[in-house]
Amino acid sequence: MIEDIIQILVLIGMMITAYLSVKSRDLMECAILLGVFSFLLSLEFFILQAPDVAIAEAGIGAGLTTAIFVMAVRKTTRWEVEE
Amino acid sequence: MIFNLPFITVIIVMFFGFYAMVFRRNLIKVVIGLDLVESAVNLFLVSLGYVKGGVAPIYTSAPSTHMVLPTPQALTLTSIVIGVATTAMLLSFCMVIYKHYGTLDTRKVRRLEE
Amino acid sequence: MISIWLVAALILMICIFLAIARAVAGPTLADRVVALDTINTLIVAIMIILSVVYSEVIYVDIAIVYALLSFVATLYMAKYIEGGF
Amino acid sequence: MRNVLMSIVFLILLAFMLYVAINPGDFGSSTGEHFVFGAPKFTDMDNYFIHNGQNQTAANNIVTSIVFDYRGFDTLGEASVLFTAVLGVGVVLRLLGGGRNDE
Amino acid sequence: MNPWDLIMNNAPALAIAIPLLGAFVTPLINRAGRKAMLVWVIAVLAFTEFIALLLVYQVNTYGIQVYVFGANPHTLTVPPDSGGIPVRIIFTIDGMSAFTALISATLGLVVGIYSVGSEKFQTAQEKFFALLLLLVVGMMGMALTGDIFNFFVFLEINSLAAAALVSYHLNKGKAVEAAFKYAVVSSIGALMILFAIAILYGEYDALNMAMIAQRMYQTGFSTYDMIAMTLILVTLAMKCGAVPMHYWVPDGYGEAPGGTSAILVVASQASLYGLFRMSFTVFGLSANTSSLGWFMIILGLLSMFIGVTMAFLQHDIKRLMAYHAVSQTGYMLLGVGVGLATLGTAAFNQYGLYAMEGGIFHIINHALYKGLLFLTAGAIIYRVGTSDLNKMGGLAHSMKFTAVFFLIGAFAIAGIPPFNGFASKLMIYESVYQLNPFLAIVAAIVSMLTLASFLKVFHSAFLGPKIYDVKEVPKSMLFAMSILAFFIILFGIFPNIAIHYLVAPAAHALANPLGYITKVLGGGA
Amino acid sequence: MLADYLIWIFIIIGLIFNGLGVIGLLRFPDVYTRLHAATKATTFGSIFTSLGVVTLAFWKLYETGNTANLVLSIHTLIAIACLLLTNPVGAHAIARAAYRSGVKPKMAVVDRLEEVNQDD
Amino acid sequence: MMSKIVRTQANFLYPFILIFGFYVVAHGHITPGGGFQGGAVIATGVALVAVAYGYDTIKKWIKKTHLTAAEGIGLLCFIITAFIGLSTSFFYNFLANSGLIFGNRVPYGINPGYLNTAGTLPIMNLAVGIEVLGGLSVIIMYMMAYGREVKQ
Repeated sequence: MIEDIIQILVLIGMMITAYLSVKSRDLMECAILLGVFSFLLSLEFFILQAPDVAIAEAGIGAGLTTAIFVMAVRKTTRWEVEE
Repeated sequence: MIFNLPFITVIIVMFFGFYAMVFRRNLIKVVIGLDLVESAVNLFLVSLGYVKGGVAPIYTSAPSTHMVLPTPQALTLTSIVIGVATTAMLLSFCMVIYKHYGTLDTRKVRRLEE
Repeated sequence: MISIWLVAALILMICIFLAIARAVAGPTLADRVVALDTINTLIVAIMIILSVVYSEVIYVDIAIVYALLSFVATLYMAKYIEGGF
Repeated sequence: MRNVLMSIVFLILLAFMLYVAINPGDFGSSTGEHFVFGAPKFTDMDNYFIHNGQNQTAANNIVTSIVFDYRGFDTLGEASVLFTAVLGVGVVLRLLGGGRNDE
Repeated sequence: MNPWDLIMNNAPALAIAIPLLGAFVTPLINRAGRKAMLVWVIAVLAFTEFIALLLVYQVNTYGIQVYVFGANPHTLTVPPDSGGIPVRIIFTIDGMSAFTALISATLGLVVGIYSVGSEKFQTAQEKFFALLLLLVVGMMGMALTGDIFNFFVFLEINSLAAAALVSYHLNKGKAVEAAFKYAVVSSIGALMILFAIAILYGEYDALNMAMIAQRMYQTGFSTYDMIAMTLILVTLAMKCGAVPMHYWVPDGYGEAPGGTSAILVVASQASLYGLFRMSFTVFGLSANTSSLGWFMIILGLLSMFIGVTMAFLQHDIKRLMAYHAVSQTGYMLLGVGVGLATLGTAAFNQYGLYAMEGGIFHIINHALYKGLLFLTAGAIIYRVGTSDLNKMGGLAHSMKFTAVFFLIGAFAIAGIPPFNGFASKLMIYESVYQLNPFLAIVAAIVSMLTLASFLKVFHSAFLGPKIYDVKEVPKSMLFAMSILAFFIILFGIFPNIAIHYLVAPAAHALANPLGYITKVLGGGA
Repeated sequence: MLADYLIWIFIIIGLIFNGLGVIGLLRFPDVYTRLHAATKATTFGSIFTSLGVVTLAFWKLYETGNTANLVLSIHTLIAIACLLLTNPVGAHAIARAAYRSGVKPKMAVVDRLEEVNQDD
Repeated sequence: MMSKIVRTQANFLYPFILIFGFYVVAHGHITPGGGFQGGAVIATGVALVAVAYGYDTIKKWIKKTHLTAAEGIGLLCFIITAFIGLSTSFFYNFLANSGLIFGNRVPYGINPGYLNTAGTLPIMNLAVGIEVLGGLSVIIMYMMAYGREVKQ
């Protein structure tokens, strides 16, 4: 029962962060929210009994992809719509 | 109903991704949308293999056969690595495009190309 | 005995939601990064607790990987704020 | 105008897919209750892996034995996808700071 | 075990493994110098071509070949203790697979030879050639595999390698923008295919194409199959450049370096192969093949007509050829679509099979002459430095061989008799006319428009006063073009060679999904 | 039964600190105070919940002698060490970055760092 | 280059991440993890050092060519391991249950690491680990390097 509630909360958090990361105009905010999305996805994999995938998602999705996004935003522009 | 929530999440996240890819004009936003779609597909695969009350497919304690299905997890591993490869390549494209055009807006890029 | 762990995980999950609120609302970038950092810590705690719930020893490895790697993401964010690279 | 049209198409698709996700139909009818979803009418391939994976490949982790043994060729392909991406990044970023200055 | 037996037994695996090994070694071997790297790459491509020929020989001699990765022995598709299911990755090579693999390997070899000359002054050449090898791997893998997830992986290799190749000449960001578009389209398509694979997996717990087809036939065609089929077919139609989803084609082909556009044509034909394979083998038993066939026919008609109309508006030589590629893809879809629409009826033996043979023959013809045309376009750009038709002129004075090759290609694409385009187009007209005369009329009109368009190009690029004082292109490029020209004339004069050894086995293999399933699963179905 | 009480105490301490930290994150006025509340308190709280796990593992090891619990406790201790090592440094990096990027403390009256920098 | 605290911490943490990454790689067939995950962990360690010291310092220590070479060599090991089984079939696990090196059976249950098991799997894990380490690190390095000359 409580497990289900935890899982539901994780999923709702994923939906919220996905929506906000699409909606926001600040690409850094998008990157951060995408990071949060990735963390929650990793937790969801953990709950779904997939430890291999959870490690991969934690390492690649949460660590490296965020870093790559931050670097790409650094080398380009921070705001989605200029002027 | 409540056990379908992973699948509803998959659909909703996937459509957010599509929304970002189709309606947003920033190239990095497109990549973000792609990332979201890919995460949604990964979640779909993993939750497809979930067995209620099952344990991870690793023989640690007594030989239990009540395990979650292992194949989707293997496929998801492949898919995750492919996803990070694609993301890295697309972002490097973005960097080069910004270098040459000074903008990431797709419409402006197209206009500058003429 | 199991239920206390689950309740603890639930409460931590609610805490994560509050932190997400800060990550969304935060006026400056630094606020969001602080929220991200907090979420990392809380998720590590949840993972450790859940590995007790599932009574799978090896799941703690994920928490370790997580604690190590989310730090790197935080550092990249901080370096961005600082104006580095 | 185009945006409105696209939005409508999107919403219809979303509604359809949500309907499918909420009502799995015969997707899980036969063996039902202990699967969250899916409940493949067939589970024989996964059962084969679970029962024989440890004997045949001598690895405790069935996922690893699938990734590197039963479907090892996929892994080779995936590694070459990563290789391709690295080559692609190298090709694209080769002019500024990427190639000549360091090598 | 002597080496010859080893090669004979493991030919399907070697067809993938050798170019892959070559690609991995290429950046390392570049340390020993450019010459060594080039020799290595050409040797690997030649060996791949040899293996592809061997595969065609094996299929024609011994029937459908299977190769199971990691099994003992390598033909053991179904382990005895598994209860009749294939558990490992299986390569299944029938006529159509071998046909596509042969085209991929041939064009790979030709473009490899061509690029030795045309990319002489670029930096990071070892990356270019490694990517070329990987692209060949992707196409061969898509053609040979019998496993649906493996298909996805090779599709992904194909897309990423093609995108990286498109961006190779950075060209003030234009090429990179085209590559970005191509990569996004391919990735989203691949993700949709993965989604469809997940649905199919969730329903049938199988990843082998034959197994999925058999189980789908047993349990009936459900809504989920419908969703999966739509996703897969639409995506593959997008990847091969059929009309409603063709917007990436001109950018991608137009910005690709030198002769690489030629191999991109084959890359999209590998997607076309995937489209045929999925619709015939996987869904062909259960779904309504008639409506699927009409779907293909309509796509084909739209592609033919809109492609050739758009081509008239272009003044960039490569973009123009790219639109013609869209238009020619329509012929293949039309021919095979007629076959699919009549599959299982009496009309199939009457003219359906003939139409399919025409469509499949057109695949190889298109690869040859569109490859030749793109190579000549690359040669022009290599010497002149621009791709704008309005700025060209008088090139026939100095680049005589290129002009001749261009004429051969142009006549072939327009379907003038002594060249190979005529043979396949005639087959398509004759058979399609029996299904519906309107289709044949449209095809004939499109063919004439194509001729007009290419005459315009020839006039503006090669005729007229001498503007540029240029030399003929390097010998390696001429050699590559002459190979293709030779095959165009050969297949034009003796079409029976191609039809007997390549096309007819392919058409029969596609039309007989039960044979495929029986070979993999060993009886039953 | 001592272990049970100990676990309860650890968990409750951990939860209280985590909750307080998150509330501080929500309610405090500027970056530095939020950082102070969030990182310090949640690190402390997470360590305490993890200590509860360690206690449970040791207790089970003592009761059943199953070595799996030893592995659990060791790995949890490693995780605690990771948290202890990474979190303060992350907080330091964020604070420094925020200061350098020009975010001012909201209600501070003295800014010693600025004075020091001016002296240089 | 970040502050001294971060650099010291990176110095301290980097060997730890390295060891942990190799643990994940080497125990891939016993505990969760494997070549990809471990490689990603080690690559993140490289990213940590890179972000702590800045690109100008790090490029003297880690050459991109070395990382590319590591990637190629890892892939070569992987495909050669697959080639050795060719007399039976490509990717044949010729070592499993053979009693040779890596040829033992894993016993059930939690164990401190019976690494001498699972046939070619540990070799492939290691090869893929090296490959992923090289590939992801070199992506990070390329992206950090890009566009630096313009700013100065």
